[in-house]
Amino acid sequence: MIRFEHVGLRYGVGPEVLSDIDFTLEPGSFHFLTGPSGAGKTSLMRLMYLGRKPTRGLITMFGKSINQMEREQLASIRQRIGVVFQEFRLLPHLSAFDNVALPLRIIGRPEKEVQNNVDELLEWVGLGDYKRALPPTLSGGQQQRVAIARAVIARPKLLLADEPTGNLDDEIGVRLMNLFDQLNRMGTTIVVATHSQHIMDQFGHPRLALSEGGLKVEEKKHWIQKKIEGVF
Amino acid sequence: MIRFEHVGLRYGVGPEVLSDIDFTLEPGSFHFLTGPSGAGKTSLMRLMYLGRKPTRGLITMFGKSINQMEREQLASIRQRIGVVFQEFRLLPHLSAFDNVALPLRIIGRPEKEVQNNVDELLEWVGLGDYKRALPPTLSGGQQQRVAIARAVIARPKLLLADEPTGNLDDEIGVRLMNLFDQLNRMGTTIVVATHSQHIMDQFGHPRLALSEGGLKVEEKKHWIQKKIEGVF
Amino acid sequence: MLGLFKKKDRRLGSSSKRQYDIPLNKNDGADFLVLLIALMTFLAVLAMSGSFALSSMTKRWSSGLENKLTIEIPAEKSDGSLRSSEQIKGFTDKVLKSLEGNPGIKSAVMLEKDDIQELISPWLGDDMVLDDIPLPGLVSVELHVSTPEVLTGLAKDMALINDNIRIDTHETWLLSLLRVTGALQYSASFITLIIALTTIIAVAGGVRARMAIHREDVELLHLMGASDGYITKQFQRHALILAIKGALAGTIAGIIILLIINGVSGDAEGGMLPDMNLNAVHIVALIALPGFACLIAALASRFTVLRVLSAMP
Amino acid sequence: MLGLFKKKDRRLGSSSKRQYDIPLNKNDGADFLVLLIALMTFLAVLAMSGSFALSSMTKRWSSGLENKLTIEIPAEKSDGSLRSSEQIKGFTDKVLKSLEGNPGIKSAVMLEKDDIQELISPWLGDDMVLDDIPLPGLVSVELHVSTPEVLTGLAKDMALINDNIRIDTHETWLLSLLRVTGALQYSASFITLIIALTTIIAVAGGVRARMAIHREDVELLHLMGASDGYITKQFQRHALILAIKGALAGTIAGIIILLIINGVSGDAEGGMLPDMNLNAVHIVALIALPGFACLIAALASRFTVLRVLSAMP
Ligand SMILES: Nc1ncnc2c1ncn2[C@@H]1O[C@H](COP(=O)(O)OP(=O)(O)OP(=O)(O)O)[C@@H](O)[C@H]1O
Ligand SMILES: Nc1ncnc2c1ncn2[C@@H]1O[C@H](COP(=O)(O)OP(=O)(O)OP(=O)(O)O)[C@@H](O)[C@H]1O
Ligand SMILES: [Mg+2]
Ligand SMILES: [Mg+2]
Repeated sequence: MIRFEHVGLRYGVGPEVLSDIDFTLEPGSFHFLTGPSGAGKTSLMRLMYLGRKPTRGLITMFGKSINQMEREQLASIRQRIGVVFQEFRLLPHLSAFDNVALPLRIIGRPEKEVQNNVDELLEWVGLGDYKRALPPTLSGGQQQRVAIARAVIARPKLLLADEPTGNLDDEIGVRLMNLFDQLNRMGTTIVVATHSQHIMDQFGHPRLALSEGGLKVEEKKHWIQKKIEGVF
Repeated sequence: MIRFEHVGLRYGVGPEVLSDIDFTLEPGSFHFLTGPSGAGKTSLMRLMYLGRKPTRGLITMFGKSINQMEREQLASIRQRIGVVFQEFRLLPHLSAFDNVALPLRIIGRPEKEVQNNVDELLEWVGLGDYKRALPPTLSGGQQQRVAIARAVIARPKLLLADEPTGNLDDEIGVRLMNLFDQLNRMGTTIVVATHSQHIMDQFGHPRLALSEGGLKVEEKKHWIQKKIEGVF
Repeated sequence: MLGLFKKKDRRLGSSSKRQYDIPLNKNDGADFLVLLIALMTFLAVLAMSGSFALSSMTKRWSSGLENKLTIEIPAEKSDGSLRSSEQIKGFTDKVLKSLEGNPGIKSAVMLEKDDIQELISPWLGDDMVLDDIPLPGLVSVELHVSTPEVLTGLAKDMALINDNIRIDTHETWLLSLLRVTGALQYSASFITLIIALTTIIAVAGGVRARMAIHREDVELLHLMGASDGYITKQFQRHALILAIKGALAGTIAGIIILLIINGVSGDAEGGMLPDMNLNAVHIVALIALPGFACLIAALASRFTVLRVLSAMP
Repeated sequence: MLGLFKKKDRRLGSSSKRQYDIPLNKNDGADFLVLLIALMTFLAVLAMSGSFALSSMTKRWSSGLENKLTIEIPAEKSDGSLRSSEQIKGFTDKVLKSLEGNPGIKSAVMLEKDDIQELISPWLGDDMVLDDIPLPGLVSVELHVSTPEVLTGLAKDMALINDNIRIDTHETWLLSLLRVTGALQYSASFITLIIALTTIIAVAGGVRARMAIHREDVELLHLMGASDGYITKQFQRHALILAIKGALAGTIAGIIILLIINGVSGDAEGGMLPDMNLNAVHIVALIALPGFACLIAALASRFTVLRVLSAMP
């Protein structure tokens, strides 16, 4: 699904934010991405959703190197990726409904299907009463739920969620993590960046741990081991 | 410090988001504000930092009803309130330094004092290397730390923090909560809105619990009681 | 052209360490506003000087060429028979008398034989003797101003004396020309006015648009306890700097174009600029124009910001 | 004025259920752009019709009044002595011959005694006998066009024959007037050009400024896999609607002003509009103008968006 080889990223003339990142995500996998604030989680996600090109190294997505892809091909890859941005990035002049409907409309689904799917999903995330509301009139948690709904509406092959429950209370946070789990079981590859030890502990997925520009993949067994060691 | 009497708030022609809010915060108190997403935490804060007038009821701040205040008086009250906004609201074209320095400059402190204080505080929140960075180039957690630094730099009499640790890892989150505690001990009245049960448990301050438009004040003893009941 | 002012602005900006909390000096759309003001000033300068030039052209034409006319009492009647010189003299006297009572007339002189001889000498030579030739009566008239009204009045008066009397204005068609330039001049002033109005609207609109971008920043400053004056000052100062840049650029460009036009119309006696340069009022007006644009910009920004602020509690 | 179009736009907008992902139809600055385009079109209409009016004025003047002149071989030499009629005839022939070879001359006719008699009859009466008077030689010349160059050339040719020969252009001062109107016309075209250029810059700037506001939205759509065409189309369509509004308003306003000016300059024979209205080329140009403004707006928006998009990976 995704393979990073010796990938490095720097912004402008600054230091390398990510260096020598090497990992492979199998289709249908579910990983947490963790690391202290400023470690580069969002930057790594940015590379994965093709929001930036790496300054060095090779990224292979959906079996093809992104350097060899045409502009149209990149667009069609992006259509298969759902992203929950850390800062939501909703279109402020579009209603919650239209925001969530956007991915379906971009890929040209019939309006009837759009209506049904979007209505259902908004109900499900608890925003049935806020379909016509504009994002600036929504609370932080409501906006975050719109952002999550928008990311999953088109059943993406790859879902990247950056701190998706930071503004949500535990109850609805767990509910949405369960939604991700469900999508994962239906074949979506998922990466969730999070600070919450609580959530990572509750859902025992393998972790990509970022620190000082480098990435360490901690498989499930590995960190359970660490946790047990910590407890005793 | 703050007294709400029968306060109600509605946005435009919508339903009442807050209704019949009654509470008093003593000077030097520290409260958590909690409630599910969309309960009205941010709205209540908005009333407290004078970002909106209530649609009904009486708000008394610093011993005076806000309805009877002149425009200049309102401005001087605002200068004594520090706010951490849920969505940060940094000025995107000002450096981290200038963002944090803003409250001091508004009240006209000498530039030398501004330099020293801001430098020190930015070091303290771990952003010593990012003084000249513009907010859009900072990570989510870094932005949140700038927002917190800006809220506390002028040693406000009242500090309102809306979800101030949502983008921070536990370590730095606890560190900042300790900063709030320290300010509180020096006399600042503090209200922190949060979803995090974890943080509320760790710092045992009384809670203002919002639900369905109403507010319930849960003093320390009360919720410890509840917790104990829950455990057994 | 706008680049010229960049360095200066930066110098202005560094006089105090920190000028703006609101990122107004960042270039998102500022150049656009400068260009707009420059354009308006430019057009206003052109329209204004066009109006001035037309005004002085009209004045010169009507004074130099137009205020003279000749009234002729023909030597023969309409039926073909000749008038005696006594008859002609009688009519001439009547004409002179009628002209004396007309306030629009500056002077009226009967042409004597010598004058007539001079008049026709190019064709007939100086040595001709006119004694035995029946001469028409000619009265040379000078007017204070030659407006269509004065001329129509004069024609009526003459018709009362004899409908055979002719008025020769030398350049009748010039009158209609003057009417055209009058209309042109009127239009030029009108256009200047329209440009001034649209400048107000456009600058206010431009400031408002920039304001909309920074609305959240303004609200934030307000929430932090910044006074209305603190916020307004920043916008006003910014708008003023932009306006000064634009107005200067526009005025300079306008003056350059005027000089070029003047060069093209060259040493034509009827050139536009020579007259304009001399008139102090016009120069003052042209200098006032960029100042006016700046004033508009500063006020527009001030009131836009104040209106936005007044909506905040 | 702009309000007129609001309702129509809303109707356009509802033809399909959802027009824009990017909130372009929200009014943050759109009115401003409309006003700008309206203003530009308005000024362009005025400048263009001014240019047209000047052009036809110049044409009429130079054709009607200017193309005729008289060449005079005086009856007396510069020292005062008289020329014999044979001498005068000789010079006249030389002048005619020289004129025949000049391509700028349409016709040249020697005035015979009868013609001269007619010329001076108003002063001397019809019955005068000119036989024993030394008459000057007069050649009436018609030019194809009377430009300063033709006239200077002619003066040189005449000086070669005899420096006593005079050229009488009837209205010498009209020549310099023509030079002025020529310069004015030149300026009007020049101003039209400048307005067109600044329209391009201003509209592109305006679109770019709006683009800057929506940059993040554009990036978001791009990140969601929207094709460049999908995004560009929205901006282009939006810019086009704004431009159509603005251009129509500007053209209509311009035409109204022209009609008013025409009304003021009224029934003056030298009025501006009557000539303009008749010329099909001019009408086409005036109609093309708003179309041109719309084209500029659409293209400016298209290329601005494409340039922003091309910077995204
Ligand atoms: N656009 C940018 N330009 C320059 N530097 C940037 C940019 N975006 C991020 N950075 C820098 O790169 C580093 C990593 O940022 P990133 O946002 O990836 O961190 P993060 O792991 O997501 O942190 P957080 O948990 O706080 O969101 C930070 O030091 C940040 O300042
Ligand atoms: N500007 C506004 N206009 C209209 N409605 C608003 C506005 N701001 C908030 N609301 C509504 O008021 C209700 C309370 O919002 P508020 O932001 O106060 O919730 P909150 O408790 O802060 O939620 P969260 O934990 O998700 O941040 C929500 O239903 C929201 O849609
Ligand atoms: Mg991040
Ligand atoms: Mg909130």
